[in-house]
Amino acid sequence: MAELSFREAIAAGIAQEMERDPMVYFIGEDVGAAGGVFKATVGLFERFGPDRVRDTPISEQAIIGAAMGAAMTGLRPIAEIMFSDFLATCWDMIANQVAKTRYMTDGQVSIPLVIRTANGGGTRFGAQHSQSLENWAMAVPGLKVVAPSTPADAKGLLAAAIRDPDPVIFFEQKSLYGVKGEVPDGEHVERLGEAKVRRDGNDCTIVALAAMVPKAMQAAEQLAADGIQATVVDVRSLVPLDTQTILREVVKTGRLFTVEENPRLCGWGAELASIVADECFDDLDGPIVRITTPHVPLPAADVLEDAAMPSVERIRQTVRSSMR
Amino acid sequence: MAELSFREAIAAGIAQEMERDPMVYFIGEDVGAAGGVFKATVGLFERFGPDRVRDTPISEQAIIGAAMGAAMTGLRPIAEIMFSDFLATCWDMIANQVAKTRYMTDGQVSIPLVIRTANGGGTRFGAQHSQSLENWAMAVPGLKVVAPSTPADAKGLLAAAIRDPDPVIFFEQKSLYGVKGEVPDGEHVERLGEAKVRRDGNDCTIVALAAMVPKAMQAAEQLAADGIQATVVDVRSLVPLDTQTILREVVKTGRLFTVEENPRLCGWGAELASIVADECFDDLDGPIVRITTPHVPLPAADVLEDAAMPSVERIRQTVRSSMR
Amino acid sequence: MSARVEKPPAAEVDRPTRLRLYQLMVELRDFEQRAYELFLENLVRGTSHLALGQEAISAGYAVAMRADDYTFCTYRGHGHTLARGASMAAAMAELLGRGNGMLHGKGGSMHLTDVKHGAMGSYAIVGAHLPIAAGAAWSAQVRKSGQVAVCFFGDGTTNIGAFHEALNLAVIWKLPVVFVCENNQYMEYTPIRSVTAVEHPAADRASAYGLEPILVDGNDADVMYETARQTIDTARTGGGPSLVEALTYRHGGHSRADPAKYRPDAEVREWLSRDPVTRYRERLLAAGIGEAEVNEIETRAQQKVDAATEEARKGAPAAVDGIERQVWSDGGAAWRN
Amino acid sequence: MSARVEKPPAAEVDRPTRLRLYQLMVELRDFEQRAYELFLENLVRGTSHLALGQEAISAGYAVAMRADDYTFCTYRGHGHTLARGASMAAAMAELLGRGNGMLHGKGGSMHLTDVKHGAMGSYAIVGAHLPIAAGAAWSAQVRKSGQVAVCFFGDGTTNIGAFHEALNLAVIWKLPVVFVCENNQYMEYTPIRSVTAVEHPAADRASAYGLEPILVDGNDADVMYETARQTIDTARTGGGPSLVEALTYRHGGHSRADPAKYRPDAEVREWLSRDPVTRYRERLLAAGIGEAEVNEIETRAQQKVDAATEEARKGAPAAVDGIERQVWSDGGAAWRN
Ligand SMILES: Cc1ncc(C[n+]2csc(CCOP(=O)(O)OP(=O)(O)O)c2C)c(N)n1
Ligand SMILES: Cc1ncc(C[n+]2csc(CCOP(=O)(O)OP(=O)(O)O)c2C)c(N)n1
Ligand SMILES: [Mg+2]
Ligand SMILES: [Mg+2]
Repeated sequence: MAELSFREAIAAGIAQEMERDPMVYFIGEDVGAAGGVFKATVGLFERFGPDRVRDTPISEQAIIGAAMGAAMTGLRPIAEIMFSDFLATCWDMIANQVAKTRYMTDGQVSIPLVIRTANGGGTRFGAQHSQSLENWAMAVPGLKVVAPSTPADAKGLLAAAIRDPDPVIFFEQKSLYGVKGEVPDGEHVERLGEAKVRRDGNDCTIVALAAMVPKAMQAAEQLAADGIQATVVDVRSLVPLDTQTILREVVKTGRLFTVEENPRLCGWGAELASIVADECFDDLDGPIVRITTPHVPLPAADVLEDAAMPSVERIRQTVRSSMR
Repeated sequence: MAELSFREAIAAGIAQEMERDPMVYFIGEDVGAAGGVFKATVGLFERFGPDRVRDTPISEQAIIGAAMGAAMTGLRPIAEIMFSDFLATCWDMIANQVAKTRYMTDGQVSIPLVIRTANGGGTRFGAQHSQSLENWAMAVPGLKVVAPSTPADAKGLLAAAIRDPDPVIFFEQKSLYGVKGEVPDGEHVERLGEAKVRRDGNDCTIVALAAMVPKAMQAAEQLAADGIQATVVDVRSLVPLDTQTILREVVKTGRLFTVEENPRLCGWGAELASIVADECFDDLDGPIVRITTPHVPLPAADVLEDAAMPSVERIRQTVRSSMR
Repeated sequence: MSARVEKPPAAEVDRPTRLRLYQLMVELRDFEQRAYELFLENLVRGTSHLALGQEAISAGYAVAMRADDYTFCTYRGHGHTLARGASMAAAMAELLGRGNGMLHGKGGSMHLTDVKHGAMGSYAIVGAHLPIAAGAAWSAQVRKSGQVAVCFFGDGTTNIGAFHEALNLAVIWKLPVVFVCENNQYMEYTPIRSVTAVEHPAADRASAYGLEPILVDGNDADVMYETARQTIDTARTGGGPSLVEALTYRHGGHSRADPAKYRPDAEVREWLSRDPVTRYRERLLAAGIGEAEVNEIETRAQQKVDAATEEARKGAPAAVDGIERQVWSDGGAAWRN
Repeated sequence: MSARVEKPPAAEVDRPTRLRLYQLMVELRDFEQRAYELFLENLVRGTSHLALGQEAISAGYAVAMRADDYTFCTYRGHGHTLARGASMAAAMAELLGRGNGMLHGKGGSMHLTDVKHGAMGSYAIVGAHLPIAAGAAWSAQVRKSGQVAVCFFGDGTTNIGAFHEALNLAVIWKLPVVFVCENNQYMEYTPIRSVTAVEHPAADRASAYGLEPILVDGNDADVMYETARQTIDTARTGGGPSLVEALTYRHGGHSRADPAKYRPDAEVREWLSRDPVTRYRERLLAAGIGEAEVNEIETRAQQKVDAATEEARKGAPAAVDGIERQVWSDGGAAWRN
């Protein structure tokens, strides 16, 4: 096991797969000599050369379109969209073309494509560079959606996404890039569609994603001091969604809390709540409660951003008052 | 009261407001002499002239951008995006610019802008021309989201949207354009943010939107024959959302069903389910059940499309078996 | 500052190629006409966009392409797809929403695709397929396969952002892709000149990407064939992309719902007099090809369309269990366990 | 096929205008330098993008604009916003995330806006504000207000779709808008020439919209002022839009995180020797303006920045109750009852 930062783990995951499969190509803005504006792909250009690691113009539609056309015809491209907010500038390519073409042609084409993007807030970038948009992707049939919370998963899930024969939107939470953690040595590949129980407790289930996982974990530790033992589930993959693991934990504990970085409306937690309210109705001992950013664009100033996003304290308070 | 088709009611709503307020302008592709490809704006060009009813190039980003810039500086533009699927081609303009600029500037600008768009399936147009995308808009803080189900509401809610000082995404369900109904004579303006109880029953609450409302109504009639009395709530406006009306009906009946044309994941019904599962937990007598299109792109052939979308029969069966 | 239409090619197109071009044009013409008849019979379920009058472009390019080259086209793509060798019966059945359709009813008229024949898809959102075609060309380039991607689109498409992004990318990466703008003078119902800053929406913009303007008579199959040969050759030999503007006209409305009343009679008459099919027929006869041979081509085309129609009509409605198939490469549609 | 840089204007710019230009440039320079120092003190909370070296463009245009004209700019927009008359203290406070900030902390450095002074916003997604500026110009046109919209953006922005759509729309509607490309040679870290099909990303594309290429020295305040006067005049008098490419250079990195190591030393030296502020200082002296007068301008600018900094630093952190304010025009953020 080596200790890597989340950003190093991303680079390691890409390197592992580019080494293994010569059809893996990587394109994006400033990803070449610059190593990416988040320095999450440092070293790839030097190692794999300007043909396989390629700078693009500021042309998000062309980036995704080119990656799609290449994926349909034999390559396994990785396309970087620098901030997830910019997915909006190429949303037609993603939601209408990448996601639907296999289905519309009844399987004539496969699109083994990974779209990596830096997601979320906490970095004081303001409303146009801080959104948590995993629910945009989740709402589109034909896209797989992954968001790791640890360096090990960053590497292992990214490798799995690259090997997956279908399009995967891979959300890298900006606030996690500097986080360090153990990453298995040698080849490391996880499976898409498996949630992970990060903490086991019998009183309630807290389901979280990406940067909200460490916050949920901290809150759970504090809740233990309050006498509440919480299970924490790291969703990891929104599509495919590991409902079995989640439902099992909810049945066990009788209570569900979601912790979502996204603004409230139509977040992934809403979908999860609706599944649970249908399929575990008789097992629930109390309301399903969602902890989210309020339904506003994210403000820029540090104090505002911190107050808007779910905090350890807010998670703890919400769970505690709801469990009373 | 005059009997108008849904498409005539749209034109009547726009005409009423253009007559009243000289700052209302209308732009879009083929909206001029052609009267729109759905013929929902016939007569406006002749009546208000080529300055106020203007054809654009196929440049969705420019359409929305221009409308936003104009809205910030004194006009009250109506911009048509021909099919809601094409919202994806200008999603940055809508989700990142139109929705956020007021907030980011802490209220320095208002954006009184209506984006009208033809939404939904049932017309055999295939996966890139048939999506129900109201949840895309609902997920973005800063957008109001309206979707009428009757000609009267088409006129009255559209007029309200035009008068509203904030951006409204106005979804016109394609499958409703030909539907006829009574529309009040003279000036007709509804209020945004009010749901409407279309049918009253004590056994369960069915909440539906746009083209799903008449289907829910028919299903409710049939369910009455099965001995189940359903309340049917027409949401009309997703943002602002009339939770009071909906929660009241759910509390009264103890059961909630949603009927959504969108593919399953992160539909508006998910949000609603999560609100109810939190705030009405103790009033629920059974699971919350969502009736949606499966989470697939919509297929083109008539038999496939009909089988994919929620039908009267599927609503009836789902409610009946769940109420047993 | 406006591009000029190029003269017909100096070199004569050889006789077998000419016969092939004519055969293809007649087949595409007959197919579209049949599609229209079936629509009047209320058998075509969804919308459809016919390319009647634009056959010289699809035929010219298809004949010049290598079997493994890629075609990307629009909702007005019956001709481009068939010209690559796709099954006419499967195409017709797709229009009718039948289970024996090319996409088993899941795509419809606007999305005909036959990857086996290099027909990489018909895309229904204006402009989207230009970057995708560039991507296929990028793939061919790095795989060193020698394949070329040809991307067809309309005049109206030149005003959308994706056009601009795709052209720039293709040039800087020197991709083996040919962009062919079929300038049929109209978007849906709006004349292109009323919403475009230059006279020739594609040719007058070539220089913005460092390309030569190429403006050709899209109703002349010889011209189109020669243009295709040259631009494909440039792409295949590492010379990078071309942007071609082919002047043409659609004989009917934009889609099945459109009677095309917005077009001046004189304009329609003028363009009908330049019908690529009748013009080419005359040229063949003038070049000494016997009337019998020409007639036979026409008869065979009719028979082919008849047979395809019959086969399509025999198909059962699309199978409902297809709805939850082929979202993913495992053949299924599961989003959860 | 490449545009040529135009000569400096024949007519001399008058003395009061020159003093005003110099004053503005010095103020913007000092503001940016102070912002950088505060960043090193760890007081600037978010990111920030300085326009050090690009002052002649913002000053030249701002001086030529009417008080009610509209400015649209990017995340690199401190200078453009201040040049219109916005409060320096409020701008500085916004960078520090204070409650007395221009947007009360809700926008941050990338979104400075002061509508009262015609500064209609700083937009942080590349290309988005070009269509928005066209829209403001459309509004001015139909309201017959005589206002002009000026829209500033970088070289990298010319490759995104919104650029293309905005230019075409502005031309066909003959809108009173001026598009000013500040070609500082780089996107974030990538040289623009490595990803652009033409040498001059804006000027070489003007003809694609039926416009004249205008390529000017963006480090010469007189040139920029004259260019501004002419293009704004064209717009105001019904002559429609212009597309200007101003050649310039940023002295520092793309954003606060960037040491700009990717730029060749010689290139940096060459451009520093063409610093618009020192160059203009010399020109003023050569034109007979006394050193004392010039010094006084500089001193006043420093004082202004000092005062603004002091005021900004006195501000309390942004008030948390602002989070749920001003989503809607009623001042609130309610999405439900
Ligand atoms: C982004 C987008 N906007 C609008 C449409 C609706 N639409 C379909 S075809 C068409 C006209 C296209 O004109 P052109 O590119 O000239 O192609 P043609 O139909 O003439 O072949 C329009 C506006 C669309 N499909 N996609
Ligand atoms: C659509 C989009 N893509 C990428 C970015 C990230 N980004 C911010 S600034 C920038 C470079 C812009 O270069 P240019 O237009 O030359 O402006 P400059 O920064 O040089 O002033 C990039 C790529 C963005 N903000 N928006
Ligand atoms: Mg056309
Ligand atoms: Mg630049």
